[in-house]
Amino acid sequence: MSQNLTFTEKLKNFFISNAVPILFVVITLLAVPVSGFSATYLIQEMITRIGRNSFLVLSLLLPILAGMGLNFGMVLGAMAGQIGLIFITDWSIVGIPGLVLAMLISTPISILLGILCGSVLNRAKGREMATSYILGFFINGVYQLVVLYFMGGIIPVKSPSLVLSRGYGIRNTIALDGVRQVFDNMIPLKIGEISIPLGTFFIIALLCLFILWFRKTKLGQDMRAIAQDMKVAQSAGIPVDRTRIISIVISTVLAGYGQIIFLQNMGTLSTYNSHDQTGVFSIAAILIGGATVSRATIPNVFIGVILFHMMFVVSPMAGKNLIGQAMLGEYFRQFISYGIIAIALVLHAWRRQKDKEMERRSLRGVKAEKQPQAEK
Amino acid sequence: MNRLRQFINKAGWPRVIIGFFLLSLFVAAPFAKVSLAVSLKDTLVRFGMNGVLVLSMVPMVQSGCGLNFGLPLGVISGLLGAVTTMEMGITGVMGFITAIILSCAIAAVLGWGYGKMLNRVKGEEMVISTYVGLSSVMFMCMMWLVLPFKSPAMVWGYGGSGLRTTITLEGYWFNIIDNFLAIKIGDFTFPTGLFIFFAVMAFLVWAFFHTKTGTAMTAVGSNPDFARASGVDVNKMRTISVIISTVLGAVGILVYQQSYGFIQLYTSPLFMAFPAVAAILLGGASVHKATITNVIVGTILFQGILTMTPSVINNFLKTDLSEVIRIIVSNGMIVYALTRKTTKVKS
Amino acid sequence: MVSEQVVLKMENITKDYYGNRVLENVSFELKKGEILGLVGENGAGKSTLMNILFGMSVISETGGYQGKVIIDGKEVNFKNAFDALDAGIGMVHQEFSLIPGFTTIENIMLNRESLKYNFLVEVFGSRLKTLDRVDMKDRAEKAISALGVKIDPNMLVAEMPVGHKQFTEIARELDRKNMKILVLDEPTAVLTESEADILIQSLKRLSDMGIAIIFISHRLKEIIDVCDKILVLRDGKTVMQSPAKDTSIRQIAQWMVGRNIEEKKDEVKNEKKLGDTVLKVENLWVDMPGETVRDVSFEVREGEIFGIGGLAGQGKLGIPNGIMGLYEAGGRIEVFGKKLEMNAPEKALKAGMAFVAEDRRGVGLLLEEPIDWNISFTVMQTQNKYLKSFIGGLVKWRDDKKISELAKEYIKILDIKCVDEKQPVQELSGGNQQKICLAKAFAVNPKILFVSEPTRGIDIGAKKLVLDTLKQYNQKYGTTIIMTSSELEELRSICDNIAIVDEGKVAGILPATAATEDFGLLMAGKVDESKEKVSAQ
Amino acid sequence: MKRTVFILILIALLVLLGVWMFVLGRQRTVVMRNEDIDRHGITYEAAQIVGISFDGAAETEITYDDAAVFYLVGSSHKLKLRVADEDGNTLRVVEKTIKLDLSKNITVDIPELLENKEEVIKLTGKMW
Repeated sequence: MSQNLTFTEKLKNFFISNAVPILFVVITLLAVPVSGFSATYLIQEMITRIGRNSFLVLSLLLPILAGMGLNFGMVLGAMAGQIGLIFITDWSIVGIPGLVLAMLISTPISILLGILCGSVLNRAKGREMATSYILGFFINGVYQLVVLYFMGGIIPVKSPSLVLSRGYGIRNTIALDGVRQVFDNMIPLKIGEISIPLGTFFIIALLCLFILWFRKTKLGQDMRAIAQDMKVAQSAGIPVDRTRIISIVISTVLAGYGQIIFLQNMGTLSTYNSHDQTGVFSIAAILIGGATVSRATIPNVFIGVILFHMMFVVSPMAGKNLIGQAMLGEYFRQFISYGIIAIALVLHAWRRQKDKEMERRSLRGVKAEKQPQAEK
Repeated sequence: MNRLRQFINKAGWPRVIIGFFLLSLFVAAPFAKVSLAVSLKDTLVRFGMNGVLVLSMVPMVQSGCGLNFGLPLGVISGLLGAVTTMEMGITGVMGFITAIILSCAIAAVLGWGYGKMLNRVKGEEMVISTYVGLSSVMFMCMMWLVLPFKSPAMVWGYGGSGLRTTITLEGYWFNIIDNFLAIKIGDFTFPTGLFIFFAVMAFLVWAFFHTKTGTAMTAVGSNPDFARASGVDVNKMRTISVIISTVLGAVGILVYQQSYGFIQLYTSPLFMAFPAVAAILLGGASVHKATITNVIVGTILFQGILTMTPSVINNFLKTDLSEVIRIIVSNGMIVYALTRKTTKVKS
Repeated sequence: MVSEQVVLKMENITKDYYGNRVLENVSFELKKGEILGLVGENGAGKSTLMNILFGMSVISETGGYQGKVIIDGKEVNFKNAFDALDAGIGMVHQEFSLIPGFTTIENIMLNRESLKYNFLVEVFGSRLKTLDRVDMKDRAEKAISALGVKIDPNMLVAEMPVGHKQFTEIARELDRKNMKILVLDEPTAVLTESEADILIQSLKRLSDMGIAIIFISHRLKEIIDVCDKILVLRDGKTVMQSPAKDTSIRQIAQWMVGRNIEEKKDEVKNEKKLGDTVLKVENLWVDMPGETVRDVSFEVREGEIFGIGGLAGQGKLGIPNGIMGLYEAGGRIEVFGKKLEMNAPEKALKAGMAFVAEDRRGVGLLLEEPIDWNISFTVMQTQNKYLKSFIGGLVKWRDDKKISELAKEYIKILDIKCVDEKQPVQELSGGNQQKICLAKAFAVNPKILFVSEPTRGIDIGAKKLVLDTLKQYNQKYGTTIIMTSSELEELRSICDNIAIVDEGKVAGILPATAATEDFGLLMAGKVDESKEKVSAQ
Repeated sequence: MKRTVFILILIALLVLLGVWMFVLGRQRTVVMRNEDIDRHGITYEAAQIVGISFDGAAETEITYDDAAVFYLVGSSHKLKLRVADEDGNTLRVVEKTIKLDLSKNITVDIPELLENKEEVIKLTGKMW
């Protein structure tokens, strides 16, 4: 931060702050040749995965902007999105109208869950990430109670393809044929044999514009202030708690839409665990992109998605070819995603402590020159 | 009347609510054609199985490191110890003892490294310990496949490389402690060995907190600045508490397995952390203060619910709600505890 | 130039805090463009007066105030700081309220950014307006130029020198529309000489622009240079109000500190035989937030009661905390002739020193633990006392019986009012808690005892008992006591010599019997004139 | 106050959008049955072979006592029925405009439909 860093220090700083993405680029470069995938296959895979995941990962930007760290509670939004999809499949609303209706249904649910999550996080200031992580599990319990026991019975869901044979509760895998890849094929484009889902990219571009515009609004500015120093923001008259709740609500609603886009690309909904997966993978992706708990930009999102999913695709094959155990690759993939989050969090916490000490030293300012010449 | 209110304030609302809920389950058991004796035995056995795991939470909470979501690290050391002992083919009581010794050694080393790391990230211990736990479990999954284990009882049938997901303890130290001095009354067997073992471990932890280091550790937990001003090395205390928690975690999993009958490898350690954290919070512990009574009360209540809900509720509502209730109760407890206003843990 | 129009008038303001009188009919007038210097010791009532002006909630919560506050001829009663801000009164606090990661412009405009309208606002609320950065830039530059200083508007505050941060805060207040009165609380405390001069120049420019200024500072030289009129407060009463040109620094110091001369000297200080040097401190620096110590050297003789005085925030509290290793410190300390390893509380305790911290609840006590724990903890940890050891010392077991005996003993000696020695400390009164901190220190039976603000926040009766106990321990056991306090009278009544600390340095060391205004001068940052170092006999 | 009015308007608009999406995207499952059927006294004979094509899509041929399922989105559709004997030569071709309501499962008896003189035929069925 301070100007008088020598070149080597600047280099060192660069490596420390981007340790995670660099480490990742190295791993992927090693794994790609070993996995034996063709270039076109990988490029096609990356493009589809960018279309599928970036909306979800982008939804993580707002809570970081407001200083609430990684929103492990995005799982709440994912659940709301899935409930929306369950209803439109039951009513068999297909095509783009079906997806739009699913999003409309998920919005009020997300807003409610967002407000709940926001107010809980306000009561656990300083421990936001741990609390949102466990709140995700808690709401998951409620979600299972609603989807596995109420739907079909109390909540009218009729289509036999959805409801379990016992008459209530939703099956754990649902085919979303009516809406499969509807956004992706909205504006089909094929270059060589690589098809690019322009429709989804258009929606993602819209969200990026919204985020860029949002940062320029007063609300965005308030959030940035709160992230830096809650006390100063409060004394300047900014409603801190309300602003934090708004940032969580927006993030949850966006996560809901992101999950709908993710599932329309996948084509099938695994009712009881796809939302957990998206939570972990999105957070791992944004961290790999170089984001930290207190600072994240749109490039972090896209770099992160590409790097994470490249590793995700490549590692099982690499594991298989290297040690002949496909399962190894599977575990390797999980190990990398959790390991990355752990390393990124540790690095960040460690750097924050170091910055605090640095700040203290700069505060000493006047004293520093006063250091007695020779310590006897 | 106010004596009742006093009791409620002292015990705290969550314990009272869940206590009544559990009581109602026990009362309703006979109507649901569930034999009281069997469910009581189940609760007690499960108490013995999980008691030490919940006990392992106490040192870290007392020293201010917060709830130990990194329990899987302790569990891994336990698994490693057990599997290596089985590889060496030592069976029976000797096998169990060697497993404990090996696991404690591994746990001490892992705990030391884990403690050093936690000291660098004061204030964010919980999130980081969760992900350290997760990534180390995944790392071990790879190791189970790669490590050169040969004993037929453990290795996959065909290829012969990599360990099975669940390995039976038959012929090794299955129910070593459970059957020790077990008392049979009708169809109700009382697992005395389990209780003695738990009592010994609880006594050791209670005793530790009476020693000089134990007292210092409690002080570090409730007010780190006070401890530092009195010449206590805060970081050393925190590291010791992490080592003890990890070692207790390792012993805890060994106790759990010998009663359960199988060693569960691969991702099973992940599901150990939350029940233990929820149980100690249910027992009334806060994020920086936990006592042995919290452990005992919490484990009985929590395991009681786990055993009673499937049998009683299923008969009534004809649906298996127990899994959902477990998730809601355990995670609800943790969120409740995390939102309590506690003194800001200053580094 | 000062116009005749009276901008602010406060008429016989009186205020009580829980029974003791803090302000007693203080009145003053402030004309447009006039600079008023407000001077007084800690606790003289300056901040309470300003809290009343700003309508801070702490005033209404503690029973409101008597008297009138009149602005532009109309009586006002502000319910909160935002009303005061709207009425055109701005305040710059001592510790900055700035957002480190924001630029100068963003900080000046904090929560008052100029915004551009868009249709979404109709539905989603006005906070969706976008920032008009162009307009913000020139508003900020207008405010900065009013101060007559050069600050780079796009620089991050975190990377700014301290002086620029101060100007950014002031610029923020200036940006308010109908800015009439500006209050500055110890603005020059963190500034270097040159930065302070620039600030004074810019204050003069503001007064020419017709803004009335209340300038609170303990640096009397600056007060004389800048202010048109000076108001001196002592113990809540107006001691003197006069134009700056008719008085001198010595005069103000006398008003500020001097009690009426005939204050009784009850018992004559018996000539104590002081032993040789017990503690030698050279070029001590301590990085304690808010109490930074820059370069302090002093010596303390055995059996002496050595006082450390000075205004709040000047670093006096940093000295004991630094020596005991609670905050990072450097320099050279010799205890009984041996060099003390610094930044290690355990080494300081082992060298025979003990410390009763000023922050009782934060550092001094384990609030949730019982009394006997609190008292015995330090001695148990450092000297392994009250421990039964088994298996050849491998296991050191806490001897609860001995611990409660120790606690009972001190409860009797210090007459601590409590149910029993097992009662958690948080249930006790301030005075009793302070006694427990003392007991904890005495239990270590230290040769050198540091005591910080021993009588802060406790009732009169307990104050006397605490001071008497300290004196008694000094006479009976010859414990050397080093007492830090912001109450000069208390120090003069008990200490042999008193060092006054100003801006992290020792302004001077005087015997307790020295004249009050000499102390006043030392406190007022007049280091050069009365530098004569009075060494104890 | 002005803002709450706007918010209510926005919510109303969103609800309307939802309804519109529902109508626009509703997929009806239409079962075309080709069996003998008697309806209040009159029996209709099922043809040997019937070629069914909605909105000009490729024809689906079903035989006697057979049925075919079609998934139609939208409320009005062009239906072309080609009736043929068992060796496939066309006896007659009937074109109708079908109007579907919002019901999800609709069953159609082809013989009865053939005899219906109406140019535009409204069909209904079960909502779930």
